[in-house]
Amino acid sequence: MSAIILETRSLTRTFGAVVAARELNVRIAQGEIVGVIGSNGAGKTTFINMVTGYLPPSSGDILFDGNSVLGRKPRDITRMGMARSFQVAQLFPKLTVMENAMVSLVAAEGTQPSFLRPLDTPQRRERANAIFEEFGVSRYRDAFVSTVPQGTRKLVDIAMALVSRPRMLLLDEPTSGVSSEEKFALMDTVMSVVRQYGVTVLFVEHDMEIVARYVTRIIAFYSGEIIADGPPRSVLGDARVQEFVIGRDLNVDSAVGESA
Amino acid sequence: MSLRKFFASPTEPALLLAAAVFAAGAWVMPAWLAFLLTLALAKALVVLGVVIQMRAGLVSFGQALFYCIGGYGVGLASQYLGVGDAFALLALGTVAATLMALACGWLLTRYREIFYAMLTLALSMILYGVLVKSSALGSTDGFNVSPPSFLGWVPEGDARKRTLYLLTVFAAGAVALGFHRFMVSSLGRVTEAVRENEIRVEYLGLSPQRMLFANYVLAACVSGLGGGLTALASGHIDPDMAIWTTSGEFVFIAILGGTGHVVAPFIGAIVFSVLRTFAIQEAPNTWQMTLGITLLALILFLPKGLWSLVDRSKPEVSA
Amino acid sequence: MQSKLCNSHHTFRLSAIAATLSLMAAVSTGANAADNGKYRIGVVTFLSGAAAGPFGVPAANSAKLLVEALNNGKVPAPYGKKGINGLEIEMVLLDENGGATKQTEEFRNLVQRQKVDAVIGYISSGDCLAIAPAAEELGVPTIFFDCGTSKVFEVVKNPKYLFRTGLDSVVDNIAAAHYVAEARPNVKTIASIQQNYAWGQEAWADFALAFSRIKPESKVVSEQWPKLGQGQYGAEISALSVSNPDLIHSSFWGGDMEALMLQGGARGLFDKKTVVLTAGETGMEHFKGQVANGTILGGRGPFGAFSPKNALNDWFRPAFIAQFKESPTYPAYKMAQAILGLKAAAEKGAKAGAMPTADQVVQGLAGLSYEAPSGTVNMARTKGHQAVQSVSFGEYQFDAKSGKATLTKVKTYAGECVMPPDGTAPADWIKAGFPGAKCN
Amino acid sequence: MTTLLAILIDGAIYASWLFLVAAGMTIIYGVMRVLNMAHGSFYAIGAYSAASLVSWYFSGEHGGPYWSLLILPACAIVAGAIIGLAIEQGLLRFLRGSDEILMVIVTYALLLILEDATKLIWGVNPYFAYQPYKLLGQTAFGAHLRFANYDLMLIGVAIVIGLLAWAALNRTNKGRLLRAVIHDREIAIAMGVNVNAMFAATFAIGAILGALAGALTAPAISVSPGIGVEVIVLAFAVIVVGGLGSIGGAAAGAVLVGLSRSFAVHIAPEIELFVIYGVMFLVLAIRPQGLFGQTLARRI
Repeated sequence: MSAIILETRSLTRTFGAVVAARELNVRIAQGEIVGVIGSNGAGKTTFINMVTGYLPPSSGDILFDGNSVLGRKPRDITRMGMARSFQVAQLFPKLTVMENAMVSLVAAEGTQPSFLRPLDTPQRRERANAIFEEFGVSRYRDAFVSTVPQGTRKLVDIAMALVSRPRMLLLDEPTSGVSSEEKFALMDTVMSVVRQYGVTVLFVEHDMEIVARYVTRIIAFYSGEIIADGPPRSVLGDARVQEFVIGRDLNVDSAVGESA
Repeated sequence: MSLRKFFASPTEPALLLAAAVFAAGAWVMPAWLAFLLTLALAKALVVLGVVIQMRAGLVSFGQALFYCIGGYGVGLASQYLGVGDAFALLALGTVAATLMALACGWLLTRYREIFYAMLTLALSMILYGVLVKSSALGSTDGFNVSPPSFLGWVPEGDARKRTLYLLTVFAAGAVALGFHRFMVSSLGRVTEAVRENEIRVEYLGLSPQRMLFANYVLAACVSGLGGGLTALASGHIDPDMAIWTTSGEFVFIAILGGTGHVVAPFIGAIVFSVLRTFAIQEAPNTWQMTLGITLLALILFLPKGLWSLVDRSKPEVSA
Repeated sequence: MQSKLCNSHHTFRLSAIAATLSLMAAVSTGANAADNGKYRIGVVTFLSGAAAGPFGVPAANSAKLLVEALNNGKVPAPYGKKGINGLEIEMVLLDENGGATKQTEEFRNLVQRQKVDAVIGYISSGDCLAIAPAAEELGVPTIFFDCGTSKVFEVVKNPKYLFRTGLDSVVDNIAAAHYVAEARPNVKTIASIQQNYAWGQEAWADFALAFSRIKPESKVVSEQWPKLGQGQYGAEISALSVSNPDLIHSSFWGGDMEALMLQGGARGLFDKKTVVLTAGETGMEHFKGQVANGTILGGRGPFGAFSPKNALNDWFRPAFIAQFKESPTYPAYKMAQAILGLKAAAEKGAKAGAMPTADQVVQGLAGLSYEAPSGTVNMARTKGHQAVQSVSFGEYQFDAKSGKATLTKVKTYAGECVMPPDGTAPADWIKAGFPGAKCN
Repeated sequence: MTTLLAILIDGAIYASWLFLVAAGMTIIYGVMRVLNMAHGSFYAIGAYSAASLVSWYFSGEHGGPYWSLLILPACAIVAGAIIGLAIEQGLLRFLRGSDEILMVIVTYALLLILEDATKLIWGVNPYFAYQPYKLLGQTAFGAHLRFANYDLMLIGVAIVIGLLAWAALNRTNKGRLLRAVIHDREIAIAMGVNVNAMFAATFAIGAILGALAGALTAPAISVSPGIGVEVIVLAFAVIVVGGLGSIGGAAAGAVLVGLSRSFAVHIAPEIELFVIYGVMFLVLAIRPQGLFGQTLARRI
């Protein structure tokens, strides 16, 4: 059992009367690829938002590498090595894909951006191109983000999160809004990259086939609580999960088999 | 080393050339035109400050604050500190504006959209009020700025005006070069990214507010320089420099020129000055209306400003 | 993307644009500056903004009337000669609105692009201060017809081309102090309400100083500083009422003044209190009995309702009323006397029928003493560049039956009585007790 | 003691005037997200039309003097409705959904145009409609302090208008629809709300309120060029302090600004000039969205 990279201790968040997260205790070890499942409003995104410092928890603690990140700003947590992607790709629509990448490269350099030296340098172009290769989006390099297809935006979004070579990556529904033809291709690309970088991944996903295929462990949320946590087979087999989360009888063996 | 190495982009030699053309004009163009251009170029520097904020998604309705501080910095320094040298005066004015920006930028850059516009407006109106109250500084009459010396040399009459014109052209050229580099620099592009999506910038590990703050200070700095040059050229300063309609005029010119390129505000300012002086001459009773209609026409038919006439090849930043 | 897309050729195209503009500007000058043998006068006054109604437009109308009449030789002696020195006058009218910086720019355009031979104008003191040095620099005869700041000839120490044919505001307020002291001998407490800008601040400073010098036992019970153009004076009126003074001094002008009188009147502010309005004359026609009888009005000189009876006035007043359906107020008179001064000077200097040069005009005007609808104007101060004239104050009387407003108990103070001698700062002169003042 | 009384009454009067001036602007912003600089021109146009009509009314035998009190609002409604509809349908309609700041600039252009337009129509000479102001007489508070009943009446008018606006938004079906439009334009359209009509009506009502403020002020002032520009920044300050787009906010802002100003006038006249901006700056520094403004929703 390798070192714990992310741990939450009885993490709780309430919005008025609504409890979006109740007493969440999660421990994720280095190198794990964890899927978080749960119906809408189960508290998955709230969990990610809290962990990345976007939402302050009502109570509880979050430890990244053993240090509490409570009260830190998202940018600090990012600099500590925890990056995230978004349910709706968060990009710079009026900039080109290349420029989007370069901005994230500048950010990843750790120093404050220079106000005289140009953003567009051969070195950054080179690195950006390499990344585009990895994610197979090279042909959109010079297109304005607002004009590229949904799937590509998702990829660019994730690529930008990975530019800083984080040690942990949180993916918020990577395949939402992506056609079912594209989604496996997309996940294959992403997963090959993260495996190659050796990034610990936690991703929220609706699509059980996706989850079952790529993860080593599943955490199931239901109305702000964790109702199951463990290897895909056992969690997907869990009766309450089947009832509350999946809502239909999924063929566990076939689903899990593919990923093994 | 070769020129190509020396210049970051082909725009730079072109800018130098344009500056040279303007400078050469000093000996051929009528005096009134030289004076008009002096004020226009000085104004363009302030507008440049508005423009870089627009590129970061913020519209300042109080840029006159720094225009005024720059002007009063120059005026007070020559009046009470006995500083006579144009360069020293401009430096003082610019520094004063920059210090002011450092003092209030941290607060202002927490705000966006209308709130930013309103707060900047409020700040400049507070300065206006203070100046109007201080009869020692001539209240609304302001006071005159005595003609400066240039590194010990004190030109007279036409020579003075020409020197001031050349100084302004020089300053404008230098600033244009610097800001052209800034606009394509890492920080310059990141401020655009902030306009596009603050959350993403934050999650890339950068502080949007810090970017905007740097941008704000830079804008204040150049606006202060513009104010200082105006004070030297017109030889007079008064609180109207800080009133909100003055800021409105700067925004007007920014829209007129567009935000697409460093030269856009310069085109905007020159066109505006020419347009206004002829509007006043041909229609002394309805020149405001003329300006208003022009502005509307621009927004409706030329939303990216005059610059889009020069450069139609890409969708452009809008306020 | 900037660096990628905006290559040098854009910049060339835009320098082209700039060049074209300059060209277009230059060309159009040709049109304007055509030397058509006419004597071109630039007239700059407020055509928009709050000062247009009370000052700018009456002055502009007066200028139109005078230029037209002069060109047709309709003006009585000694101004019977057509135009200026026989040359037709051409007037270039500009709006003074928009601030001093813009005005300096437009002044240069007037002189250098429109090639005017003389400039008459400027109501705002700020504009006067900004224009003064430019006028000397460009060497064009420039006459300030109205602006009231006492600093004009501090800015330009020994003027050559710069003149002012009107009085400054110090004079108004010293005269006002004298008048109040004489007409209301038992005034003890005074309050002030001024527009919060240079004009109001200076006016109150001068009046307070002068009055305390004349009546040391008087004391100030309230000072109100509403914003220029505020229009709503509820709170200020309450404050004044509560302080309950014997006298209220105000240098309010135009719409603000009329609004103040309306609101104060409706709230009985002026019952058993005297109000002195140093610029009140422009309101004569509008007050329509809204102002308590006995309110003390000034007209910044022997103008408007204070104007004397003489041949020129017998022509000017009816002609103005006939053309513009309202009586000429003081700005109209001041404009008229500026233009007549220019004419007199030009014809004194130049030989008949010839285009008067700038130097001939300024030599002619310096120290000149000439006739105007307001009586004799002596260019007697600051080396003959500042006019000396008497100042009058009087009490407002409204006759409900005839609906006519008149001025009673008019007192006139000669310039020698209320003007500090050359080289003395007004404040020092007042503090010293008006040394050398010759009052009748 | 008298001073305190004076401060309160002056504050109340000034506050109600501020509210009248700001109400239209905040309603238009609330519904259309247009911060309308031309509001000042509506004010001026209302004042001019009222002044010219009232002075005509009193110039001859046109009926009892008290009817003039009805002329004022009548002018405002007619003038405001015409100009409001003309501008909304003639121009703003084509700019729906544009950037808020862009709309500020558009209405700034409108302001420039309307300023000269009013000048072309009414000239630069002042207009007076003082008769209604005197009509209602005055009320004495203590020995020296007297108020014009007309001004006291303004307090009532402001309260009534405030309540009407509130009730219209919260107690009528049209109002509920309007709030739906404010809340989510797309859904409202989907629900079949005629947004075009809604916007036109809103802008007209806002314009009418602006004109009404001018018309009701006309009797107390000399109606002359520039009165419009004066009120713009005041109205801005009030609604920004109160919270953009909220009627209650405009009321609160008006009271806060009104009281602090009359306090300044009586206690420290020196600072009166910038007390308003001071208040605005402080409020925004402490509570950016204004007293009654809602914070923006989360974006992810």
